[in-house]
This record gives sequence, structure tokens and C-alpha cells, in this order.
Amino acid sequence: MDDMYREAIIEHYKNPGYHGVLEPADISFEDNNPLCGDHLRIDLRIDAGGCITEAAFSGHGCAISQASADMLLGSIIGKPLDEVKKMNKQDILDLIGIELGPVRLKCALLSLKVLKSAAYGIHQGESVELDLD
Amino acid sequence: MDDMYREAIIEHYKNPGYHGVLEPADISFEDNNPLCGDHLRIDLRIDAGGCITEAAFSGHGCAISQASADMLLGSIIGKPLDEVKKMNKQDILDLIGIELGPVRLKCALLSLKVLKSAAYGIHQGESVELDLD
Amino acid sequence: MNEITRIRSDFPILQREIKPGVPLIYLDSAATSQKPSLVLDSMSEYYARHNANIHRGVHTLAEEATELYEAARGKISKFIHARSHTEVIYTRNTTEAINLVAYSWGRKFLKPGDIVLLTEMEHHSNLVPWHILRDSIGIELKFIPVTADGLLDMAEYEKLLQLEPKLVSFTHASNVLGTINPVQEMARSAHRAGALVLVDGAQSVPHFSVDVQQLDVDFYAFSAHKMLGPTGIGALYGKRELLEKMQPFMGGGDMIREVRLEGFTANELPYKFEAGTPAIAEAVGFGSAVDYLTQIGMDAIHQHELEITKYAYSLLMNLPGVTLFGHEKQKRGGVIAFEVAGIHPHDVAQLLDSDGIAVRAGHHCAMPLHQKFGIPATTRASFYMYTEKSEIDKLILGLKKVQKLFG
Amino acid sequence: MNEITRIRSDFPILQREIKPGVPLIYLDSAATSQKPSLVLDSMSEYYARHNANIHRGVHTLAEEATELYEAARGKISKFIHARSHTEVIYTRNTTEAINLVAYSWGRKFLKPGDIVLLTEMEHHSNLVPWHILRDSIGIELKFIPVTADGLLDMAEYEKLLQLEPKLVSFTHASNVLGTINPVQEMARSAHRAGALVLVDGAQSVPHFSVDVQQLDVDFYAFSAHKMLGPTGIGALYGKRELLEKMQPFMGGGDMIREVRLEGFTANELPYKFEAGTPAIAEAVGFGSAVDYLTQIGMDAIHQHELEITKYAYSLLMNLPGVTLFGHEKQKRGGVIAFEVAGIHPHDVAQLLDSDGIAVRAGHHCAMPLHQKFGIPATTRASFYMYTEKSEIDKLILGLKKVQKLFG
Ligand SMILES: Cc1ncc(COP(=O)(O)O)c(C=O)c1O
Ligand SMILES: Cc1ncc(COP(=O)(O)O)c(C=O)c1O
Repeated sequence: MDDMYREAIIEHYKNPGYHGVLEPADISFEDNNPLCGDHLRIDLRIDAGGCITEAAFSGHGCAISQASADMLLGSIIGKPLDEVKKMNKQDILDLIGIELGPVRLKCALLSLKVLKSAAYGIHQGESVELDLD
Repeated sequence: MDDMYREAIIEHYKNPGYHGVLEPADISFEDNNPLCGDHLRIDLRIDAGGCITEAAFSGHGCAISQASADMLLGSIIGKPLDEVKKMNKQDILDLIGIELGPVRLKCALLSLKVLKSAAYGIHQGESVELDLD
Repeated sequence: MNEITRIRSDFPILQREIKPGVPLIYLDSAATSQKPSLVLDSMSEYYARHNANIHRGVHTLAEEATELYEAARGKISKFIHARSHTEVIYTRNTTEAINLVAYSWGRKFLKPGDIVLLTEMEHHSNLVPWHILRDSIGIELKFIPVTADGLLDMAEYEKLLQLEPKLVSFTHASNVLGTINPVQEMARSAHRAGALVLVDGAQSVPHFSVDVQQLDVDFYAFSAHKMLGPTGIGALYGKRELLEKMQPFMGGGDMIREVRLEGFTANELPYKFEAGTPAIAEAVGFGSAVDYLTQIGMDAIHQHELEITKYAYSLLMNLPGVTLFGHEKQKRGGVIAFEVAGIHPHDVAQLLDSDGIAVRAGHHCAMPLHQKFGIPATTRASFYMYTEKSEIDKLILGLKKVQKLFG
Repeated sequence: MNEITRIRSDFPILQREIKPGVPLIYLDSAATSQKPSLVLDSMSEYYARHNANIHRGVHTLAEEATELYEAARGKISKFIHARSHTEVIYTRNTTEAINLVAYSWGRKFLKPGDIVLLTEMEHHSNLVPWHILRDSIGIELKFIPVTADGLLDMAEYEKLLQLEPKLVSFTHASNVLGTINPVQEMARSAHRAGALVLVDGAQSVPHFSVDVQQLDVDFYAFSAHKMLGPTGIGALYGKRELLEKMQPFMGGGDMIREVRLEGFTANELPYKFEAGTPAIAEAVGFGSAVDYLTQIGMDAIHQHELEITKYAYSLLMNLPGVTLFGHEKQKRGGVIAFEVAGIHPHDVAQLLDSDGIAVRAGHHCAMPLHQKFGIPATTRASFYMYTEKSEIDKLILGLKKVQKLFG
């Protein structure tokens, strides 16, 4: 039964390394997936050189959305914000390492969507279409 | 090819016995079948006892509608108007003696519809549903 | 047991394996039912022997196609006990049937401020058409509340009727709670208050015998795909007097009697509401689905589902960490929505899927109902005539495995 | 010739005999096309292996069904050269596609007195939706005249554009005259005059290659059943910017992003316009029809039809007492409507049917065009990729027999 849920996902879901909020943060963004009720917020701290020094996520959702947020944040610490702007679907899939159907893909991509919105400095509530492919 | 068109139908169509108009008539009624553009008018003369003494049809349409009108009028001369009110689909089918699909049935029934409307004294333009079954 | 094995053998997809050695356990019939060979064969046969456009054709194929299309309407009409086949209008699905009423009856007969009464347990199909109508002509919407145990609050209903709504529109059976609403009584009250009644029959017609005349409803909507029929077709039943007074919905071929550049006159019922080439093959399949249901018998189907549901309910109820929605004592339809503590429904559904078990996770197109219960999503298992007890056992086993994995 | 025999063998119905010894000669493809096995098999396979409701499901069947449904949309989008699959909305047929524009664009963007420009050669599908809109919001309709030889009067068109219509809506190919209208030029003129352009593609997409970007039309409507696909499904192409600004048409599941009791927010394109469970199996069949057409090649199909039509035209023209409608020199689509002096089209069609020849008789849902030509009905033969010259010969023979019988 569990082939789709590598232990890593369950592990990140149960014991996330980046769960929490940063107060104050340099950038924050939140979004949701109304279809499944997932809600995700990401806070970032950025150094003078434009690199991410700290990151945290909060909200609620399924194991896929939470674990992928945790893995994603783990992969960006120390990286320049501009690099985050270039990340796409494949990066997330590589991180979580399992195949996903269209519905679950949306769960996995929620964190990327929120992170990129933050990186691009999109204002909360603004409607911008991001290219995740 | 001609099994569906008994000679009688072609014969009635080409040489109808009751084609024309009665001026003046005791009762007249006309109607059309917009789907095929058939148009039919029937004029009747009635005697004191309520029996049909003369009948004529005019208008235009396919062989089935014209021939069935001609055969129908031929079958009602001398009959009381009340008997006409009781006529139905089967009477027409018996008269023309061929099987008809739903579209052609409408052609065949146009004359019955007009005749019964006349018999019931329906006013031209009045919308009344007649039971032909 | 013999009977159900025979029934299952009529459904080709039930022989499918999701992965080698993992057979399909289909517990998602409330979303859409599976189809027996009879239905699939009738459509293939239609295309391979009779296919033609209908109504206006004189040639043999056109006559055969017209006859098949209309014969199916006759079967459906008899199945729901309509007075006449002219009261049965083909639509794409339940959703279009409800939209048809909102557009053709609503826009003609409702005025700003008029009240349409809905319920908190409605599927989006019976909410959004009324939102759209409200936004465009200014009617007002009110909602019959759902009680904590998943029933409509009848005392509140009677109070709301005092506001003199013009229409009461509600579901016969809930696709989340399993609640079967007392349609006949509700319709009687509504009529007494001067309101018309539209019933969403998407979850009822497939599962038990429905008599629209006995229920005395004004409109009744349902979908073929949930009752063994094909996708792409559904039906709206409406009382003749009402349908006749309504304005046309879509314009085009077949729904007209006459067209000039300056205008048109509408065709007679039921064609007035069927614009353009309809779903002909689908109508044929719909008719065959009704044949199949009739042959098995709606009472037998209902009985089987009550039993399966009771069995599933009692096993699920005894699983620690599992919370069930809906009223337990009430006679319920064959759907059970539940929560597994600490595990998101999407994870539950996906893990069950890896054991071949198909359940649905989400809001089941009833977001307001989920908001009411304070949860964004549930897992839902739903049953039909072909569901076996052994499948319920596998569901329970599967849930235990999910809990262990997350434990 | 080898090629056409091979093609014909793909269509099960072409093996049918109307009566023992009397094979079907199907000359009614403009009403609806026949279907190749590929299309029928793809739908049977869908039901037998993948059937589930789409979009919201996590389980394997739901994912497979969703993928098949969307893959078909991708094929259709590519087939008409849309910029993106989000610009292709599934509808029931051409008729619903046009009604969708009338309701969702028309009711939002047209005001009383605004002009919608149509033509005298339109199918009822492209007349009645605008009559309904006019009767409800007070727009004005104008018509581009048809010349005596069956073309649109382009000089009049340019004059009518000076009235600054908001929309020009016309057919790409006439289902009576065979006329193929110069869509690209007409769209250019319309846009120059500030009007949007809707094209009825029911008789074009099935028969020759269509590139909506090159034609630069704003909306394009067509039906699967006329292009080897199943009944119950069609499509509306629309430019993204326009579709995004339009209001929803029907409300229900799938077309929403979020629903509360108080209101809803619409889903993204194309789902915004697809309410309720769609015609899933039909979409799959639609996609397979596009596969089949692509495999044969639209240019080859068009070439074959031009040839057959030329052949039929010259033989029919030489039949005494037979009058043909439409322009002869113009490149024509594969439909020929004609009159047989002194014999009603219904009689012609029925007598031909007794020899297995299926033609259509009537107004072909173009009553105003027939009124213009002063006749209530015509007989129409129409052709497709599977039509053979020998079938045309049988039609001619049949017509001679009809004339003799009535002679
Ligand atoms: C030119 C034209 N437009 C529209 C239609 C309507 O197509 P449908 O009935 O599939 O909606 C047809 C076919 O009947 C047609 O020939
Ligand atoms: C109660 C209820 N109403 C309406 C619908 C909508 O049915 P459809 O999607 O076939 O229009 C459904 C099914 O999803 C339902 O369960």
C-alpha cells in the first residue's frame, strides 16, 4: 500500500523541519487550494545579497502538500531568490520522488506556487498567473 | 421501388376526385405542416340532418398528404359530421394501405387534422389539441 | 450472493485489475456508476446499424433512429411514472436540467425580491444556478438548515414557507450525508404555501423507485450516468402545464415549429427544450439502463443497498479515530462520508487506491455543507447494486493500514 | 479506389442492408456522419476499463478518465489550431456552442439597439439564439443577403458593417447551398468595423482543414457527430481574453472554484463553462474521431469530396426536370440540394429510400433560405470521405425511376 508514500513523505509530514512562522519576515505569502481545503503560508528572510537565510511554512493540508512544502524549503536555504523564480514542477517531483496524478499534483505544487509568488514579490490578493511547468 | 407507393396513391395524387374549393362552403378549415411546407384547406357542405354532402380540398403538398386528403374526403361523403369526429389515425392508415414512418405519418394525418378541426367547428387560428390516436 | 455474482458479471469494468493482482474495488458510484454490457451494446448497435439524425428524416435510418430515441424517452417516462412522455426532456445531466428551470421558468416568472428556498445540503448543481439567477435578476435565496445529525430542520422549513417562496428546490437524497428527504410531505407543504417544487433526483432515481406523480413534484432532475447509463445525457421531468408556459432555453434546430428571419415559433413539448442534434446514442443507452434497472427491480436494488450500507456503517463506526457524517438511524442512501483523525482525505483516498479501492475525497460538490460541519473535505465510500460485503471488508482493512502508516 | 474501399471497411454501418439485397447508400452525412470502429471502440474501451467521474477524483480510474478527457481536448485544440487547449470548451453540439455565446457574451456585452449581423443562409442554430436574445434584451438583427446564385452579397456586407454591428455571426459552409464563405476576409472586415466574429463551423471542420488563428475568428462552433464522432458532444472555440471576460452560462459542479451559500467564484478556463458531469466518454470518442481524420488527412478528404461533388453535380445538372441550388463554379462543400419538378421532396426521399438511398428532404433547418428561394423544401444529397462514385450513379438511377413513376 505504501509504495506511493515513501517513508520520507510521511516523515516530513509528521516531523517537519521548517514548520512555523517567522515574525517579522522579509517576505510572506499565502494561498489555498479550495478543492481540498489546503492552506499554506510561507515566510522568508533574505540577506543583503538576496539569498534566503530562513524559511518557514504554516497552514494545513494533506501529507503531500505539507511534506513537499517542508522538502522545498529545505532545498532553498542559502540560495538566491532569483534561483527560486526559475524552479518548476519537475523540481518538486524530484524532491518528493513519487508519481502523482493531476489532483495530487495540485497538492504538491501548492508550496511551489506560494514560494514563487513570494519570490516574485506578488502582493497578497493580486491575481497573477505563474508558470510552474 | 414503388412498393410503398401503391398505384392508388399516385393515382389519387395525379387525378384527385375532390380537389377544388367550395364557394360558399358551410365549413372551411386550413392548416399546414411547417416542416415540409404542406398546406391544406378543406371545404365542406352539410345538409339539414348534419350529413356531409360535398367536400373539397386545396393547397399543396406531397403525394401522401394530397392522396390521403382525396381518399379521406371520398370516404366521408354522406356521413354525419359526428362520425368524422370519431375518426382516427388508423382510419387513414387503412385508407392509404401502406406503412409510414413518423415523418410521413404527419403528412398523411394533415388531412385528418384539418377535417376534424372543421368538424369540431374550431375557429381558424384557434389552438386546440386534437386527439388523432 | 448468487444474484450479485451474476449482476457483477454484467459489468465489464468490475473484472479489471488496478495493478497486476489488485482487483478494482469500486466504492465511488455516487460520483458515477459503472455500466452493464447491455447498455454499452445498445449504443454500439445503434451506431453500427441505425445511426442517423432524427425527427426530420424520411429515410429508414432516420426513422429507426427517431423511433429508438423516442422509445427510450417512453421507458424513462414510465420509470419515473410521469403522466406522459412529453413531460420528459432530455438534458446533458442533472445540472443542465436545473439550469433549464432557472433560465426558462425563473427568468420568466420570478421578479426581484422573490424568494427561492434551497437547503444547506445541496450539491453545487442546485446552488450555483440560483446564485447566477439572483445575480442577474435580483431574487433572494434562503436555506433550510441541516441539523447536527444531517437531517433537514423541518420546523425551520415550515417557518421559511411563511415567507412565501416561489420555489422550493432540494435534493431527494444527499450525496454526502446519505439522508433521504421526505419529498412528498415537503412538496405538500410547499404547495400549500403556494410554492413550486423542484427536486434534485441525481442520487435517488438510480437507487429506489420514484413516482413523480405520487410525490407530486413540479420538476424532477436526474442524470443517466449515475444510473448505469452513459455520460452526456440526463433528464428533466416537468408538469406539462408548467413546461408549456415556460420560455425556450436554447434556440436552434428541432426546438422550433417555424423560423423566419424575423422570429420563430417554438415547437411542441418536449422538443421545445431540445435544441440541435441531441444525444441520440446516449438516449438509447439511457433507455437500456432503465431496462436493466427494471429487470433487476428497484426494490431489490434498494434492499441490497440498505443492507450493504448498514453493514459498512456498523464496521466503520467501530473503527477508532473514524467519524461518520449523517444520521445513523434514518434509512440512508448508500453513501457514507467520514473523517479519519489526523489524516487528510486525499491521503486516505490515495493510499486506499494503491490497494485498488476507489473512494472519493474532497467536498463532493457540497462545499457549504462541509463549511457547516467545519471541515474542508471528507472521504466518501458509496455503493450500488453491484457492491459486495467482501468489498466493505477490504475497505475496513485498507483504512486500518492507512492509520498504521500514519500512526 | 483502394483507399476508399479500405476507408469504407472501417465503418460498420456501411455493410448494412436496408432490406435483404438492398445495401445502404448513405447520402445524408451533412445531417450526421457515420462512425468508424476506432471511435466506437475507444468509447467501449473507456467504459469497460476507465469509467469514472473526472477532475476531483484521486483514485486510478478517476485519474485515467480525467487524462483521457483532457487528452481529447488537446487533440481537438490542435486540430483547429487553437493557441491553447483552454480555449476549447466542450458543449453538446454546435447549437449549444452558439447559445453559450449568446447567453454568456451577449447578455453581458450587448445593450438594447446593438446590432448583431447574421446572414440569410444560416441554419436555425445561428438564428434562433439571436431571436431569443433580441426578444429578451432588445438587440437588433440584420442579415447579409444571399445572391441568386447562393453566395453572400459582399457589397451589402460592407455596407452593413457601416452600421457598426457588435457581432457578425455566420456559417463557414452552408448546409444547403454548399457555399464556402470567405471567412478570413469577412473576419478582417468585421474586425476593422469593430465587430467580433462567430463562425458556425458545423459543416466545415468535418470536411477541410480549419485554422482558427489564421482565420482570426473570435468564436468557432462545431459538432462531433458530423465529423465521425459521437452524438452528445461538440465544442466552442473562443479567444482566451473573451472567454475570460464572459459571464458563466450554466452553474454547477466543476465550473466553480469555490461555493458558499452566499455565492460562488468561477473556475478557470475552460472549466468555467462546463457545469456538471460532462460527456466524458463522448469526449474520448471525439478525440478518436480527430485521430482518424488526421490519419486520413483533411486535404485528402477535401480533395475526395470536391471530386465526388463535381461528379454528382454534373450528372444531376443533366437530369431533365432537376434544378440544383447553389453556385456551380465556386468550390463547393459536399452538399447538393435540388428540386425535382412536380414531385415533393418527401416523395423523392421516400422512394429513393426504398432503394436503400438515404437522402434528406425538407428545409434542412434553413427555413428562411428556402423562403427566400420561394420553396418550402428541397431534397439534399450530401457526401463524405466514404462516399463512392458508384453511389452517385445509383442516386441518378433512383431519381430517374422516381420521375418515371410520377411521369
Ligand atoms: C450549418 C449548420 N449549422 C449548425 C448545425 C447544427 O448542428 P447541431 O445540430 O449538431 O447543433 C448544422 C447541422 O445540422 C449545420 O449544418
Ligand atoms: C445530489 C446531486 N445533485 C446533482 C449532481 C450533479 O449531477 P451531474 O454532475 O450529473 O449534473 C450530483 C452528482 O454529482 C449529486 O450527487
